[in-house]
Amino acid sequence: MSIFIDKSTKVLVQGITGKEGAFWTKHMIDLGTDVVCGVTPGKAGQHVEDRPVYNTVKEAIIHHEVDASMLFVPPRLTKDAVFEALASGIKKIVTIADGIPLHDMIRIRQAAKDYKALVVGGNTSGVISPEEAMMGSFPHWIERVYKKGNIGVMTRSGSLTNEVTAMIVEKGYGVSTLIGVGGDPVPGTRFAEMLPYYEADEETKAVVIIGELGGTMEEEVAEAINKGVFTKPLVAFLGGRTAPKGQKMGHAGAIITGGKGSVEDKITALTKAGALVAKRPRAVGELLEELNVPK
Amino acid sequence: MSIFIDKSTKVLVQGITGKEGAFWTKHMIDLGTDVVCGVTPGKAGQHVEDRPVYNTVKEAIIHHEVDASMLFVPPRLTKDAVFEALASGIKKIVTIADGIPLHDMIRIRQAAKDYKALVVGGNTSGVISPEEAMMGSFPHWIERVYKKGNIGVMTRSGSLTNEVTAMIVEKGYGVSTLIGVGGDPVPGTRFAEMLPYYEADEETKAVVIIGELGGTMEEEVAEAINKGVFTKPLVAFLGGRTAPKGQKMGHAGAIITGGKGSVEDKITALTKAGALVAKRPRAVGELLEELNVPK
Amino acid sequence: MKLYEFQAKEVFNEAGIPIPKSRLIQSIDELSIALETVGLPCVLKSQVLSGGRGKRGLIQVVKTKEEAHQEAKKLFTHEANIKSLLVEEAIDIDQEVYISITVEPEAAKALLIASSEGGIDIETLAVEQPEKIVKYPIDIRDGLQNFQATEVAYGFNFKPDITKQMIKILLKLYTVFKQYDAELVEINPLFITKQGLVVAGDGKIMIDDNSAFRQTRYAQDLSDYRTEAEYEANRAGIPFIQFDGDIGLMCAGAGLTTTVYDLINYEGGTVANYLEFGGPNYKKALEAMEICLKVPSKVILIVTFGTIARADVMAEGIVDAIKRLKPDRPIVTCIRGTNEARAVEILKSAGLEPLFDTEEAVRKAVALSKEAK
Amino acid sequence: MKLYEFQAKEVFNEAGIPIPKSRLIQSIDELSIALETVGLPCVLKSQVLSGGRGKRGLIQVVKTKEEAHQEAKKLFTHEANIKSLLVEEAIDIDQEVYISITVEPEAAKALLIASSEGGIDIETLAVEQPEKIVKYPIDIRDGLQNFQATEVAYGFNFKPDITKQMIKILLKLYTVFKQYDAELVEINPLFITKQGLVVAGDGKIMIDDNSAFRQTRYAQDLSDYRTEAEYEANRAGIPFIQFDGDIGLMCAGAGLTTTVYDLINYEGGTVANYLEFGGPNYKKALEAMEICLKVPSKVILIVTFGTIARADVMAEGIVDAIKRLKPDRPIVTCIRGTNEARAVEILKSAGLEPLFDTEEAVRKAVALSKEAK
Repeated sequence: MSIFIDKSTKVLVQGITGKEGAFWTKHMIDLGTDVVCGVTPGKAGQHVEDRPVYNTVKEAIIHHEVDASMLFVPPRLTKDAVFEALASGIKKIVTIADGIPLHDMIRIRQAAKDYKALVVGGNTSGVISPEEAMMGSFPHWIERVYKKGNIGVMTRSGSLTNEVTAMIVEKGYGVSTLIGVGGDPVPGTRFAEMLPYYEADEETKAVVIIGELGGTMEEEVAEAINKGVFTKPLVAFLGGRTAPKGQKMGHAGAIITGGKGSVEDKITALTKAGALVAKRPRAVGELLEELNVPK
Repeated sequence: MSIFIDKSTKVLVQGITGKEGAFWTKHMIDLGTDVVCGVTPGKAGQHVEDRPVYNTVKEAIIHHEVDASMLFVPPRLTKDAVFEALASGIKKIVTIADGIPLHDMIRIRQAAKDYKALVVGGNTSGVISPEEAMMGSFPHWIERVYKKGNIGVMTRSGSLTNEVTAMIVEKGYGVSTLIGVGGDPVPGTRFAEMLPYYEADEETKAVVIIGELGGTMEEEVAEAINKGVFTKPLVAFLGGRTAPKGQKMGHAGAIITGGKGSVEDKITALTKAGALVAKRPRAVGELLEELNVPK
Repeated sequence: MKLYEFQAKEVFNEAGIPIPKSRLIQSIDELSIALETVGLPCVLKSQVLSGGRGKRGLIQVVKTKEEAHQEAKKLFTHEANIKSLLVEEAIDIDQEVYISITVEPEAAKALLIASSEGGIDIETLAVEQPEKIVKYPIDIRDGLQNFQATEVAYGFNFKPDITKQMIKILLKLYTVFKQYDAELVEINPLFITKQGLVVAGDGKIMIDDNSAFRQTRYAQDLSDYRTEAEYEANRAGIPFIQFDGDIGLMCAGAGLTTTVYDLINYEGGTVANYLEFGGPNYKKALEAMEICLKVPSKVILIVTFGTIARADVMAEGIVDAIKRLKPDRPIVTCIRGTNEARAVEILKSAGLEPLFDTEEAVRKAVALSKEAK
Repeated sequence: MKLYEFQAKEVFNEAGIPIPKSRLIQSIDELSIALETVGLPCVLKSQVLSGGRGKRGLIQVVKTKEEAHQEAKKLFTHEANIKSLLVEEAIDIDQEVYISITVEPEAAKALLIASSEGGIDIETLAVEQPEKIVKYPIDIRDGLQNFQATEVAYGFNFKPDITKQMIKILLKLYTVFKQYDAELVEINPLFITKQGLVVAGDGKIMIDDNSAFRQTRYAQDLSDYRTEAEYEANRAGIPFIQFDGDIGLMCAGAGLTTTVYDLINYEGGTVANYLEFGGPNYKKALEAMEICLKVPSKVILIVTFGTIARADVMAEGIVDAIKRLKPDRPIVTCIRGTNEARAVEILKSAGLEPLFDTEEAVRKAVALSKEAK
């Protein structure tokens, strides 16, 4: 099983006729994703992988039932494309765009809240439920990473996700749904917001989060565990334990977190909440075994 | 009885230390209004009519329970003052400012909807429940207009309200609550939105609306009657039956209303819905009698 | 405040909305240079604020220099008091589109209105085939968004190239709406030329008067007032409209004034002018009466029911004005409201007969106006 | 992108936020004129992007011309590579306040942060007395509203006149935040002078790099790079940081790089540089290795796990770079991901021993770096 997307999720692709859009649409379909149609203004009447293309989302949803929208849209146009999907009532949106302006992302996340929708991204590979469906640009053909199973994975990173997930798979586990929330300072969806879905998903037996220095997403996860929102085993991997400290965000960053936000603080918060924190990527798989998570 | 305000409504006055604010605050209190405090930035610690003054609404509501806010604030600052009241959770706001910018009024009305609040005004004398309470700048001392009774009055006009209400009082009736929605193209609250309150108020036996050329507020009242939202007797007075037609709003105005919006169209809509339309101010009182509205 | 066509087009041009090649002229002497810039055939468009210019003959297509001079001369001497002409290139029109942005008070949004069948018959279309007109509400916090303009533009089923121009024009029209605190921005017709270009054929911008303090670029233009009285009233900040009846009206409040106007008509009388003598003007009795006396009326009727505009202050002003101006016609007063007992005393002491009932006052004024004939 | 103090103050000044009288000088020759403008005593403030200038002695208060020349000379020859000094009037400080606006990612709002106890100890205050710091969320659709700035300003309990200045500064600071697509705008300290004026003592503006396309006024300033390698990397658009360890890192992705950095430390090794060899840079093997070779490292470790950044393309690039640049130190590769089988062939055919396990690769690199000592 999986969350967010599975074989039955009807996906619309915004920017389907572009080079990237067309390439990954093929791969999404190859993996089993039910891509029902696409949108590119001015290209109505064309087809991509036999899926009809419309000028606008509004037009597309007249002809198709749509559950989710996948955006292959440049960063500068992403806000507009997200707003278009939201205005059409679409509640699951994934954007892989790398370089979305910060203030645009604030509006995107704010609008997502208003519409009670989930916008995953940007600066991510998207969401994949191996052997079920994929929204994004995951190389599902890399077998030692994208193997179906019962571990939910959430990540802020790109390559590191492959590294860590490979270690999970090496131990004989697989992935239920992998969600890349993305590496931007303001991701559309945050770790803690997805935990209730993993909690409710019967097939997910444990969740792995791959975090980073900075921000408070890992602390929010610890809080969700403390509040009993998430009760399954959780293993975290956090890079940056030995990284030299930069003072990128002036005093404000330090003030917001009350001097916290370092990897050590994240580890403390997670450990206190009962989660396990892996020191090396390899240890993630080992800890899952120690927790007796079934394979 | 009355709606919107009565003796028990706790009123905060924004702009209480100004000339107009102080003058009308005295009159509101004289009429029985429970003015609990006031706000003028920089004047905290002062008193007006023995009521304490605070710098901000936020500060005021720490010390006082507040049900409603009365604004004596210049038109250019009205949007900010309304937003301040809304942000503090105040759900009834009256502004008498004449000259609020149109685009500001759109935002004010939009925000009022978001907060599920009522903003009455601008360009009005406000709201009065004779012998109970008053928010605004009504000369309650004019006995042949501001007499307590069982007729609800809603109006878009100023002097015409006195003219029409005097005719109601002349026939032995009085007013339960008089609401001046104001003469601006975008009033914060519209006739039809207040009808459910008059409908629910046991003491209000009939409602009189004093309308004008233009807009669709009178048609909305007819629709509310058609839908059964309002079932009590309703008498309308509309000025401008013989007025020369101006084409102020270009084609757009005519397009929006589908070529309607004239006084004749309003009369037709109201009459069809079962309301009575008075030709002269005097006829308003006469029609109430004809409808056997008790005095 | 309404802008002239040439001002609206100036604003459009700055915002990036294509307009035809044109030149504004204030006299016949400037016509030749204008024709050189614009070319022939061209259109002479009278710059007046009132509508229906085409039907009133105030827009002329000319093919030759001679014709241009002939028609321009006619227009500059037209009774409509035309101060300037916009000399504009003649466009090869393929289609006329309608677009405007205004305010939707109930929803508290801006409203984009568009139809692929624009031109002078748009209002008939609105009544007979309303489904051909798109009404698109816009949240003013975010403004008109690209995808929304895209939805509207593709709805027309134009060729892709026209659609792309249309999207840009819609977005720019919204920026004008916002930037100028507009009540209305309207392009009708918006031309699609035979060459495949989209160009604003006309332009209407109405700026919210309440925003005048932050919209200072175009001050109210006074050249369009028809009479000296209207001009004087505007200078004094007093709302004033002149008609051609017998009773000069000094009233307080638009609603009451309109009602008195109705009552005069019901009683068989006619109105000479409307003048706003209330609200902020209630202390301007002298200026108000001075303006009223410039209008050829047979009687002056004063009706007020003031609250902040105190009855006694108004009565005093009236009495003072009568003393100074010594009006040549009868005056009927019906002044009520705050301190009205005091007002009665003041008026009586000046030899006037104050009335209290609006209908009675109207009847008296109508009777006096007929006696005077 | 971070602006220099003098740039931030330029922006503040244009926005209407008061700044001290000051003059920017690029050499000692300009000092005399600057002193004439600014007066004495004054402050010499080194314009560098790194923080803690006060503690590092990069800010000097001077009382006489002689002292000014002496200290300016010292600063211009300081190892911190100072290109310019801001000569600024000395302020009679009564109080130091902290204000900033940044982003609150969870709530998706802007966040106004303010404290009446500003200055260099603000971070300590944040930990020890967080209640003394106000955090005020702002909806970016409406921006910071007047009443909100008023609430914050009155919260400080300053005198009314100071409060009024504070309100204006807060509102203007928000306009800067918005106009410059800022990640952060910060004034610390904001001085309240003994004369009762509120003046920005310092200024920090960080512009969102993703908004660079619409924030073109201040291009990335290159004068602040410490080494030639950093400068070259920036020119090539390759993220690069230089340290003083032994292992040169070419990695893909910030997360993986940070992890490899950790693993090297766990294994007792040290890092010579970090270089981003992934994402959009995965075809830039030649430039990447050229930069790495400029850094005095003992071994180069390449770790990738690419998806769109194809393993075979990266491997080809590496092999080509080795052929051309003939590196003087050993290279360890651990290149995985899309088409990794093909990558292995390519690397092997060039005589390299491709590894597949990150930890193994790290251990090998650390061992090689120690052997080389």
